[in-house]
Amino acid sequence: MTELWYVVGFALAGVAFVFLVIGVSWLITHRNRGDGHKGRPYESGIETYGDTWGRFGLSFYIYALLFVAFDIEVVFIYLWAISFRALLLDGFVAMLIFVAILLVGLGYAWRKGVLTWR
Amino acid sequence: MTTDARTPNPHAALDDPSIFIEDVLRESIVEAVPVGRTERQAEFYTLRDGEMLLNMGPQHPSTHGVLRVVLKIDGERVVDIDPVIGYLHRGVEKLCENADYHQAICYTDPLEYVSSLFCEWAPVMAFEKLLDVTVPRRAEYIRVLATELNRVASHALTMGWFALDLGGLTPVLYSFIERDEIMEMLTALTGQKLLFNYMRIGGVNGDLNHEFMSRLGDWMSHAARHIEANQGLLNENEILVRRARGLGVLDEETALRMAVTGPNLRASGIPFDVRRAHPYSVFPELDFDIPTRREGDCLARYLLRIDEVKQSLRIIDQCLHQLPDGPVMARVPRLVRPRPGRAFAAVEGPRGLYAAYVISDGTDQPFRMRIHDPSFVHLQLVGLMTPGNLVADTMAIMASLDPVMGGVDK
Amino acid sequence: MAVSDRALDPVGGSGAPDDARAVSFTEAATDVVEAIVVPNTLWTPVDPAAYGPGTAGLNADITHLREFEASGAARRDDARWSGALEIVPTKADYLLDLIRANSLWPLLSGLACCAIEMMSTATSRNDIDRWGMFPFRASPRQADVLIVAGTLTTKMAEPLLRLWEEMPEPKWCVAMGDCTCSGGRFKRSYSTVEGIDRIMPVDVYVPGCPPRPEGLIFGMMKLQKLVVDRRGHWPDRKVGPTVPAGL
Amino acid sequence: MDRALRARLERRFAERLTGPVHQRHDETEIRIRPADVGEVLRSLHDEPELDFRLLADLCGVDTGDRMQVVYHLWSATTADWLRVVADGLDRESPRVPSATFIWKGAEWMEREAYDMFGIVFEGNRDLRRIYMPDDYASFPLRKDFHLADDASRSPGLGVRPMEEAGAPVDATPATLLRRSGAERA
Repeated sequence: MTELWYVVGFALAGVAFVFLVIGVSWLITHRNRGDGHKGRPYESGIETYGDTWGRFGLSFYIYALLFVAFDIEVVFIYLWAISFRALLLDGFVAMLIFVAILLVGLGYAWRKGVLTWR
Repeated sequence: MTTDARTPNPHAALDDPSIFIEDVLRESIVEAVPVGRTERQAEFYTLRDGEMLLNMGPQHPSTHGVLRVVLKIDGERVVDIDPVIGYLHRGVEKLCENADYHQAICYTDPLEYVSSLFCEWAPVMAFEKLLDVTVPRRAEYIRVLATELNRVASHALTMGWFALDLGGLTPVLYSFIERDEIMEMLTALTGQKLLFNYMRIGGVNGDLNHEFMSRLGDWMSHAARHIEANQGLLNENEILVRRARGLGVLDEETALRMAVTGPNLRASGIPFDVRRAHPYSVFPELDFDIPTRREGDCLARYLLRIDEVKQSLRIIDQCLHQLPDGPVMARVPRLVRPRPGRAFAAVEGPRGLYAAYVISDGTDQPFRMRIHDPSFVHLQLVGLMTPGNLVADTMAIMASLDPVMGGVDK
Repeated sequence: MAVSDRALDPVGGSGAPDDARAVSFTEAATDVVEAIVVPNTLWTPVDPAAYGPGTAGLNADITHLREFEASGAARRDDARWSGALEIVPTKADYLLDLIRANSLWPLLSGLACCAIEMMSTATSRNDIDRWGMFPFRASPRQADVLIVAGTLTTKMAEPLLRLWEEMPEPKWCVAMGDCTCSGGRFKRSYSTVEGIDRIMPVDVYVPGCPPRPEGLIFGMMKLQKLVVDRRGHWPDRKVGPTVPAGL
Repeated sequence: MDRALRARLERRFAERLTGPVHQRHDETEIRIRPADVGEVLRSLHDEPELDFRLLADLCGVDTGDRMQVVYHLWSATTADWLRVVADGLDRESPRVPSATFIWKGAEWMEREAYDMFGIVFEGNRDLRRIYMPDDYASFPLRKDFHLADDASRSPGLGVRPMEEAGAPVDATPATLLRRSGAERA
């Protein structure tokens, strides 16, 4: 039963942390809005030319996909690294297989020429 | 061409709840792309679909000073580029027309502020031609010694900024150590840290002193070793070499057509160096060679500057050994009134041919003082070399051309 | 060194300069030096006709900070509630000033020769990272201090002003170099703004052409003292140009 | 002071020179009409015995009553700098053919001459202001554009202290012409 309290405690702490930080910063920061320029988009000091809500190329999307894939991999490795001492050899081999599979994915992407910017 | 964006925003301050945030921001996003008055402007500011105009504006980590570059980009690829300068235009030529001949040196000093001894030497040499003054040999040797030191300091900075623009943060610290040591040495000689104001019409301000000689001795002992260490840090660095090789290639014919001079020209294979092509001062007596490379890409320009530093060390060594005795200042009247006439004097600066063209009309103020700065001409190469590369490569190309905005904007 | 306008100092009276005494929080900073005003009889500003009639040589959209301060909209730095709770921001600022003073992040922007000296101040020989000022933030949204280093020209005045306004409060401005403080050796040119305090508020003036890194470091320490001595009195800071009258 | 260069120039451009070839120290100066700029520069650049391949500098000059455009060239065949002066542009609408068809690098130097003097270079693809903001009304380096406190308006009686208290003496047209008159025509 106590495990349940741990989970609830962690959830509450997470939510409280987020709102605490935003609340305190809203409480003590300045409300000086400045004149029209404060809200203007920053482009090294010059007005932006044309409409900056334009469409972006496909290659950005592919890069984002690759990044997400390998970022999630890092999350799993991180969890594994914490309990590495308890997992002994079989845990190590399991992680090697996991990483190998992902490297195959990277190799495929590399061979397909996705990494060179088009 | 004052667009409506110039008038202050008619809306009340942003916190007026009645205004929905999107409206104000959309209102402020300016549709007013500048109207194309000249042929080049019209061609640049017509956007095909998928293209976007991006400002790498006057305040940007990688533009060396206040250079603004308008990029027309399609995703990550740069389609076209239009450098906009003038953000540091201080009107030096007009000020020199209202200043005495001695004071004109003060105005030209902060032009190419990274190598300010060269910015003094060109006008001073032009005034000496107008006055037909012969500078004593000791002063000429001290001038060559001081300017070569300034060249080493300037090239050290260039190497640091080149690595910084390619992403390396620590080489800047190494290059500033080297540069600060030389600056302290030149401060001991001239009395000022960055804008030396050391050269006078007819010679130099003061003779060599012990403080300068001892610091020079210490520095010369470990200068070659430091350069080797800095090179080891950068030359074999795989990232820098792969990014810089083959980027922004400048062939011989285009370099001559674009009136390029200095390291950027010599990196394309043409051994034009004003010290050899049009010898001035005591350079005919000094023996040094002009390093040239054939590839003409960013890496060649970077490596060429390291070779030039080695040549400068050789020149400094020879100057110290052949330093004659004698006065350091010729007899020049306090009130300088040269004959009516014109004089053109060119000096080989760290960035190229730095020249001063002076017209005098017999009064004590120059009638017209024209300063030719090499970086001003080299910035046109950015518009030539960047289209087709990625956005990140524009920094590498601009860093390899190494513009100094004080000289570009005069 | 720190020529700050009378209006900046909430507590009047000019006590003895207290550099010798340790910084104590109890009594206000009273070493405000009377601004030395030299009436300008030598020259009119830049050729007035160049920027169109009636703008006294300065572009219309560089001087809008003066109108913005006159319009009073800048003064509304109040909290969303009133009464007892209103003291929260000022008391918080009172505490946070110490933290702000020791982590002043400058904006990565240099105009001319002083920028090289500013870089030299930031690198390892004389290092301002020792006082927490190192990360030169590239975007004004993350910067605290705007160190203006170099000659300000009329073409660059508008971008510089935009950068200044896009910086979040509390923000300070250090004018580094003679050209920035008062136009310097290019004062009589047709295209320079004679001193940035004609268009924006300046807290610390660092003279020198270029000022040695030690000079800039001394200026930044004066700024730290200014921040700590201000003790949270933010609402009445000047928003518009702080040029002494008559210059 | 390269006598051979002087002879070659006089032989090659006998009828196009509007004045004698001046030589002093290490500079040689020839003066041509603005209309001949394109043809003279082309022959200086292309002919092998002249071979002036490098354009060192291009600048505008306002001599009070007329305008000039000055080109400085370098060649391996001579030890001198060659200065080509396109003289006689009238002040109201100075026009001269552009040098960008030989040296594309002259584009920005011509833009600067246009920005500072108003000299229009026909054939330059991109002739707009380079230093001053686009809506700037006047051309700063012309002789009729005076700085706020213009010491040059006062006759150069000696080394005048720049910052003399009191109003500066206004430039009478006479002082302007006296200065330009002193300069060799």
